[in-house]
Amino acid sequence: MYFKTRLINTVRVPPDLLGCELDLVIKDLLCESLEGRINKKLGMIVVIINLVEIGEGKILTGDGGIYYETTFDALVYRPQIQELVKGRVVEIVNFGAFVEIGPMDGLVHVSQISDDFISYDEKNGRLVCRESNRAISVGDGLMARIVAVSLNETDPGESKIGLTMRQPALGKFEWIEEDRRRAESD
Amino acid sequence: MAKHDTIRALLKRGVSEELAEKVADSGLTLGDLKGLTASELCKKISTSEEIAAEILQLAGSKPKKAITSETSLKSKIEQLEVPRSVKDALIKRLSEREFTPTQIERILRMTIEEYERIKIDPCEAVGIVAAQSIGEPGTQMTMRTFHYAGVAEIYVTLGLPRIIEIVDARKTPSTPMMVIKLNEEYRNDKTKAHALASRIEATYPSHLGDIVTLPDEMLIRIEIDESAMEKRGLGIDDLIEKIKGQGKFNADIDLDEDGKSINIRPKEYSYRSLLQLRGRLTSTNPSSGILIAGIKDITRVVIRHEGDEYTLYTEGSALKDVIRIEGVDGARTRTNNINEIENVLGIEAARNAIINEMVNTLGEQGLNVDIRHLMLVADMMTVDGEVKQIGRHGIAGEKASILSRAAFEVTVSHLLDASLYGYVDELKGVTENVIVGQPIKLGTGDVELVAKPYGKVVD
Amino acid sequence: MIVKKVLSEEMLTLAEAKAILMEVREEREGEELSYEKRKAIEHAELFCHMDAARSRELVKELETLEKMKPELAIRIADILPETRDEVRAIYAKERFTLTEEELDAILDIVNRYH
Amino acid sequence: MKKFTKYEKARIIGARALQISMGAPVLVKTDEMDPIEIALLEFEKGVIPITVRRK
Repeated sequence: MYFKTRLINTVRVPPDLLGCELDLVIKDLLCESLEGRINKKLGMIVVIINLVEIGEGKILTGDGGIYYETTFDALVYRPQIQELVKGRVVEIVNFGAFVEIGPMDGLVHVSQISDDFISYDEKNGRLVCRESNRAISVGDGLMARIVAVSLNETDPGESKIGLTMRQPALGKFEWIEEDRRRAESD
Repeated sequence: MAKHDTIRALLKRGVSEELAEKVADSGLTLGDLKGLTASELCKKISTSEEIAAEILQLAGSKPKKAITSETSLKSKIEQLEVPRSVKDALIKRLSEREFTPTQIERILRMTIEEYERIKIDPCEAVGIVAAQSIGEPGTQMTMRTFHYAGVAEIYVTLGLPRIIEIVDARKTPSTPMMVIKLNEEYRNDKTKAHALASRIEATYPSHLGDIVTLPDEMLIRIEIDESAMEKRGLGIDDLIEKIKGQGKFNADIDLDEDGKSINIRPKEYSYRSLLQLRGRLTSTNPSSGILIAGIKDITRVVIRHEGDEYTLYTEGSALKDVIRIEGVDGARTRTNNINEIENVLGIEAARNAIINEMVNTLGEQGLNVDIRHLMLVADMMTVDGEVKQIGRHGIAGEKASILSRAAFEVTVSHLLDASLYGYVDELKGVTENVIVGQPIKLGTGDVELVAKPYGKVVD
Repeated sequence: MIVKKVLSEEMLTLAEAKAILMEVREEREGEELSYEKRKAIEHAELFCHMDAARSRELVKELETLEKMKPELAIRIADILPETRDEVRAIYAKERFTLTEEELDAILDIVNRYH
Repeated sequence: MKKFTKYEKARIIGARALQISMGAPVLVKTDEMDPIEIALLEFEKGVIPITVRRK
């Protein structure tokens, strides 16, 4: 889920940037230092929206830079357990499918795709259900629920989000559509 | 004093120095001149009539230069933000010669500027500077004690031990002494001074005669020394009464037949009590001896004739009692026992006493330490209203910071307590910041810089 | 904590987030966007077809229902459920269950915003 | 120009010299090379973008 958060952070403006427009410099520095970064409580800082207030520039002994305490708004994405999300498959591997659920990717483990047995069709890069012959491949849209979240602050790429589709109303949109049509016909 | 004012007033009105003096000597003031005629004046100060007329004419006129009147000048000086001493100097100097208002204005402005320039900047490390300024001369000090300002018999601790004594705020100095000034009545009268001295100096039986023990007759006889009694203005009956009153011996005391000695026979027939009695009679220490006259703690009084008055110097100090004695000028009497000064005259007096004692002690050794260092020490010792020791039981021990107290002394126990009770150190002082490796809050360390918006390039 | 202090936060619908992302993309078309931002924009474009204001209206209206929480209203606005199952899936974690009528009430509101 | 204590002057000129030495744009026309000299010049001109906050 996306949040708009108001944050405070101290920004160090290096001396060589002192001449230029202060708030532009600070915004760039903030973007550089925070965007893409992850924090366990906050989630992932996707983008710095705007600066709200820049405090007094403090100068410390032995450091040429100037420290500004700035208040700013940021767009933050925070995956929450049990959250229902829509996503698109970006990669199929033998142990499951990687699904893009916003700025981050989640993994639907092969055991969580559907109830019957799944096999990995390497040639066409698909995962196929044995009985229902339903398949899932890159680009498919689907609905899933987040069952596990482990954010890694040091390396955002390492963050792991577990998804499942083995619950009612979850799965590929087509599957959902088919089940609905079949339910109406009975 | 009045003559001086008249001369000055006349000078200001342009009367010549010599004439002004003549007028003043004749006892005339500016006011009288205004009422006199030239002829009367010339007779009084025996000058020609014209000169007298001229003086009168000048006396009547307003002073030549449009000098700001005395009062407004004083009030202007008073408003200045400078110490008292500077103000007094200004008033004195500015009234000596005439100045035009603009000159005065410039003088005052320059004084202020100079004062601001000289003033110590905030964040100056005055503590360490004062410590060095007192400590270093300390190493130059000779350790011996010697006469006090020329008074032959009085020995008083001087030099470094005295400084340490003052700073340690000891209850009684190792050599307490007093300088007792006398009031008008007693000041120039030798005999009265002596009488007063005897009333102050603690006298014991041994001073008034020799004490003879006669074991076979089981009694102790005091053979009175007439002149000693005479000098102290004491009668034999006073002596007997005092021995009875003070001593409280269970012995019968009576006058010998020849009326010149006193026999004391202990009731209990034992040598031990005889010996004990003898001990009490002969002792001169304040606690056990029998005080006949004078004040308990004043062991010796020396009378000196200084300048135009007699002054008493004493070994031992009892400010509270001495001041009460009739004939003593309490205002000018001093003691070197700072603790007594604190109790009797209050903390501000104690503060001044500390300063003066240190100034004198250092001065005597020819060492010149700026008084502001000593004032800082005195202030620190007396700031809380009572005289506190500088060391770890006093000021150093009171500092809130745990680290600096631990670094100062008994490190382990301080740290142990701190961890036990979970004390917090806000790292305000110097020592703790050094320990944690941060810039100390002194000098450039206490400056908080703030960035201003960037300006344009100038020529 | 990579940030000194969090003053406040407010939940956004996907549409509102998309609006912000678009704005930022225009602002910064000079430099090339970083990986996460590009993914976020693509994902938002793919799954969100409503503009921010309407989505906020929908949330407001949903919040009038009882048994509704702000968080749930926003999820519903993001997912735009069409069947009762989907609504029930959204409420899966909640303690209380919804009756048929309540489910339909939600679906009606959502349909009006399709 | 506000009156500074000698400590404030030292810190201001020092901090400014450090900034100049780390590439901060100079606010006074001079061909002086030594950062401290430049900082001193700027101080005389009163253009140093640093001031003091007194408690």
